Amino acid sequence: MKIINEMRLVFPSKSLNESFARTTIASFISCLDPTISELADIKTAVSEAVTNSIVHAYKETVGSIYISSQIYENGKITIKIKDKGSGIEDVKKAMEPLFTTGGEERAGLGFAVMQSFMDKIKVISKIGKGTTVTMEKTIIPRVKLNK
Amino acid sequence: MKIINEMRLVFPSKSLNESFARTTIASFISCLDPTISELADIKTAVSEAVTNSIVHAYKETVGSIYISSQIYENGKITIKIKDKGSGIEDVKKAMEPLFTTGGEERAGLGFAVMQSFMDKIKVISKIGKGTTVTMEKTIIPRVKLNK
Amino acid sequence: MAVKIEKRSGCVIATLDGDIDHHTAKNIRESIDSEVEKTKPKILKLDFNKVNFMDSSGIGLIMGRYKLMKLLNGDLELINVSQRIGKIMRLSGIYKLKKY
Amino acid sequence: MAVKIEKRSGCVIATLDGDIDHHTAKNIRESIDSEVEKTKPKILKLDFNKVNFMDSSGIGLIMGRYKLMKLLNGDLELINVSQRIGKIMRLSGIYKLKKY
Ligand SMILES: Nc1ncnc2c1ncn2[C@@H]1O[C@H](COP(=O)(O)OP(=O)(O)O)[C@@H](O)[C@H]1O
Ligand SMILES: Nc1ncnc2c1ncn2[C@@H]1O[C@H](COP(=O)(O)OP(=O)(O)O)[C@@H](O)[C@H]1O
Repeated sequence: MKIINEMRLVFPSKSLNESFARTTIASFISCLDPTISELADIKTAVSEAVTNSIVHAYKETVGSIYISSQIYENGKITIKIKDKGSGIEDVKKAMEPLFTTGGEERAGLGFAVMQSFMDKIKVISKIGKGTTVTMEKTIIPRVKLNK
Repeated sequence: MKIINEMRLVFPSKSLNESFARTTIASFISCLDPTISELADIKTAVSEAVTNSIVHAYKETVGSIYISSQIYENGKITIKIKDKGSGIEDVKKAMEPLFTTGGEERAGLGFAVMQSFMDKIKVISKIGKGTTVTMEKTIIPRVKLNK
Repeated sequence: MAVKIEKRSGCVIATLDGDIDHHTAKNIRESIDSEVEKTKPKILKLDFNKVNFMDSSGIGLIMGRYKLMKLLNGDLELINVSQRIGKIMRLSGIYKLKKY
Repeated sequence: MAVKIEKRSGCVIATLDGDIDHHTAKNIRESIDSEVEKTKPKILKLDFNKVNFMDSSGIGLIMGRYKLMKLLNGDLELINVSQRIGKIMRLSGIYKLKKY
């Protein structure tokens, strides 16, 4: 399937970049003319993954967060969110709803939201090396995509 | 002067990314709470530089455009827009208002706009290697910047 | 993100305005908790009418306020939850804590 | 970006809506020119009321339509130019072509 657009974005793990990241993705996919609900789903999933890198991966430090995204001819969007932070010991357990190591104010629902709001999600993590979350969602294009 | 936030963005030289680039910069600097007019100035300058890379640098091809931006504690914003395209033979001449190699529909005002809408602009270019435009503008922060 | 806090006969009403994420939640939490701990209301109402975006940090925020109100023998009410934000509320199971 | 073309007694009115940049200019140009070349109006009016953003590609668009209308012995009029877009219009010297 042909890629019709792509982008890469790098920024530091500061919490004010949670909104920057999801707004940038929203602007990037706007050429597909997504519905308000498709747009909200994708923004929320990106917000969850970026927040995890800020809150968990780079807990006491500031590190870089790497986002890359592709749009395919058929309306498929892939989004990769990567950090070089702490890594996750047990990915399967981490992905269980309500599981959190983040204390009182974390709901433990970040991965559950990503799973439910996107078509596919894959998590690769290595302790001390970092975590990569890859997500996918297909939007039925409502406008003709040219160039 | 301390950097309080920064970002790097890469995307292909497709014309639909002109709006993506300026929207992303607008979102990035929104933490400074710029006035509508400051925001319009910066979006316009970014649009000009990105359009030049698309229209002139990668005329018959598609190449990568690299944007990086920093926000400093005092409200200074620096934006660098780089391509690895054709390069400019005579930068001084290229920067003269109304000069264009782009034919009928180009006004030859891109550099004039960047110069007039930003505080500073620097252009480095090498034939066959590409062009880097660095721009700077200081916004008086209207909100307290934390983190 | 802005939060407006009002008191009205045993009630504290917090009107949330903008995006709720991990970045903005801290401020909202502190504003609400300082008022609630001072006033000890019977009911805390969170008004989502002007909320454009909310991720699971917002769910954490709600759960935390729910626990706080239970501690004070009070109740939490969520009002003006839009369809868009309703989706993450339903996923979270928060509606099972009580009927809204 | 959308452009709406209307004819009214010797006039063609093009109402521009959205952002004008190099990406959107092509479409706008083609829509306007095909109508102007068909109708050969006395006056072409460009309405900027709904334009949120315009860079120098918009100036190129205006200059091009100005030349086209001169060729047809007609006139170009710019209407509803906001302050925000006025800035780049003034910088371009386009107001010196004629008084608006
Ligand atoms: N990028 C990451 N780096 C390190 N640990 C992570 C990362 N993402 C998630 N985790 C771990 O997985 C747990 C569950 O994550 P999640 O479902 O998003 O809920 P929450 O963020 O509310 O804790 C986190 O508490 C944390 O222990
Ligand atoms: N990134 C670039 N790569 C190659 N040439 C460029 C680049 N930017 C500008 N130029 C050259 O400088 C000229 C003037 O640019 P500008 O003032 O932006 O006007 P315009 O884009 O309307 O031609 C262009 O016509 C082109 O010849």
